[in-house]
Amino acid sequence: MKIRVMLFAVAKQIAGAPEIELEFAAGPTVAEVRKALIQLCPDLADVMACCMFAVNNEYASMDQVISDDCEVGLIPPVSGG
Amino acid sequence: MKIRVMLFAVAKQIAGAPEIELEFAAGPTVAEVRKALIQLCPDLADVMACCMFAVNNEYASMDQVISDDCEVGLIPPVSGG
Amino acid sequence: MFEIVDQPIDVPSVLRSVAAHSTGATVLFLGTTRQFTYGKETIQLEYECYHAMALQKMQALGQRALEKWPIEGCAIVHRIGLVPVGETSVAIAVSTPHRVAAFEAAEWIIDTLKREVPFWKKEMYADGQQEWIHPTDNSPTP
Amino acid sequence: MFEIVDQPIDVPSVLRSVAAHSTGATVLFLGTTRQFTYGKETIQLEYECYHAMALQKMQALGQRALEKWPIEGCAIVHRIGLVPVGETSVAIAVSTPHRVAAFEAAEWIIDTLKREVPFWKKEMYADGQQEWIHPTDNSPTP
Repeated sequence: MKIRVMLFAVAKQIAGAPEIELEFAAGPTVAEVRKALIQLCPDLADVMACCMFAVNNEYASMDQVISDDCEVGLIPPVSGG
Repeated sequence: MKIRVMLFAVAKQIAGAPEIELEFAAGPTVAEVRKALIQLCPDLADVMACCMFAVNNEYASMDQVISDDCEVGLIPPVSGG
Repeated sequence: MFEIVDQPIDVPSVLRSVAAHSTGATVLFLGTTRQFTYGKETIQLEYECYHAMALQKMQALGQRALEKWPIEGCAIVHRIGLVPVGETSVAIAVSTPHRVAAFEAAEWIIDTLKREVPFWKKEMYADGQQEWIHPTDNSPTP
Repeated sequence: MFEIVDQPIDVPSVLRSVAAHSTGATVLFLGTTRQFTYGKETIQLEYECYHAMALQKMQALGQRALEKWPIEGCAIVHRIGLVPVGETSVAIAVSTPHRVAAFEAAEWIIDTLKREVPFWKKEMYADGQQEWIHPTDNSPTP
């Protein structure tokens, strides 16, 4: 199954793309998505040390399992306001 | 010397006038003005229990001496805002 | 901007008066005539003031706030006369580089204004009763 | 009113959206682009957001505030795109019967928005440098 991860701000800038598509044999956990992202784009490793993940618009824990209809976002530390 | 005391809100309503003129032999203290006001208008006694006096736009202590160029105001508890 | 007005307060102009390029945060407080207070219905309020003293005290409040917080802009505007339900009787605006000071200063100014500055309000109730408000304890007011 | 806009925020309409006859107090917070931060000169900020999540989190903030305080009206509007010095990036308005709750709620909403809602700002400095801001500690921000 394919999981697309949306990227923002400095993560988007580093990756050079607004999203990255990852391929998994079965529904991965957030931790597995994280690991796959770093393998595909090692330059993201530094910033990902302080990133959160969002699944379907909610902050997700590392052990949450992602299905193929989930929207996944990589959330760098926010700075709105 | 004449001292005019400006009245506001419920004090003005009770006295039926926006100011009261008082006559003193010499420059009175605020306490003496207070006493003279109550003698002239006994209906003010109740509300004056919680009134302040202002002399030249500043809250005044009871022993402050008033000269004839002073502006004197009787200040009921304020309720602006 | 320190003003006593007898017409509706022009809130956008109050905000413009505290705008500055050094400002990162602006806090505006509006006091408005509330329809119900402890179950009694108000039609309108009537405010009066000791004009010269009130204006001097408003300016002094601005000055005291400046000594407590790094304020870029400060405005206090109070309306007198009749203020119907839903309309604004007082507007306080404070702008600062960072937001904590703007919240603290705006709240301190309205708290202190309500304790010290000679304005008075008369409640004009729906049942025809009228009453000058002279708080004698620290009862909460809006 | 919970909105993400790419044009200047219409502050009077934000205030109108929280007006109510039951309201005695309204607190408005405006976050604006500050020219100098720790000595560096900013020309403008560029904001981006995770739109669907940000809007949902803004609405959730309004709901959480309603559970904490007796709020009559609540509005959160955030601007994205370029925001020049002196212009407003975020407007938060809260109206309540009494003022203490309005100050507390408005400050809680901006504090929580800055910690939790997915907006990001890029500083565009006068010296040509550009930098995404990703606070990793509790450093003060406006």
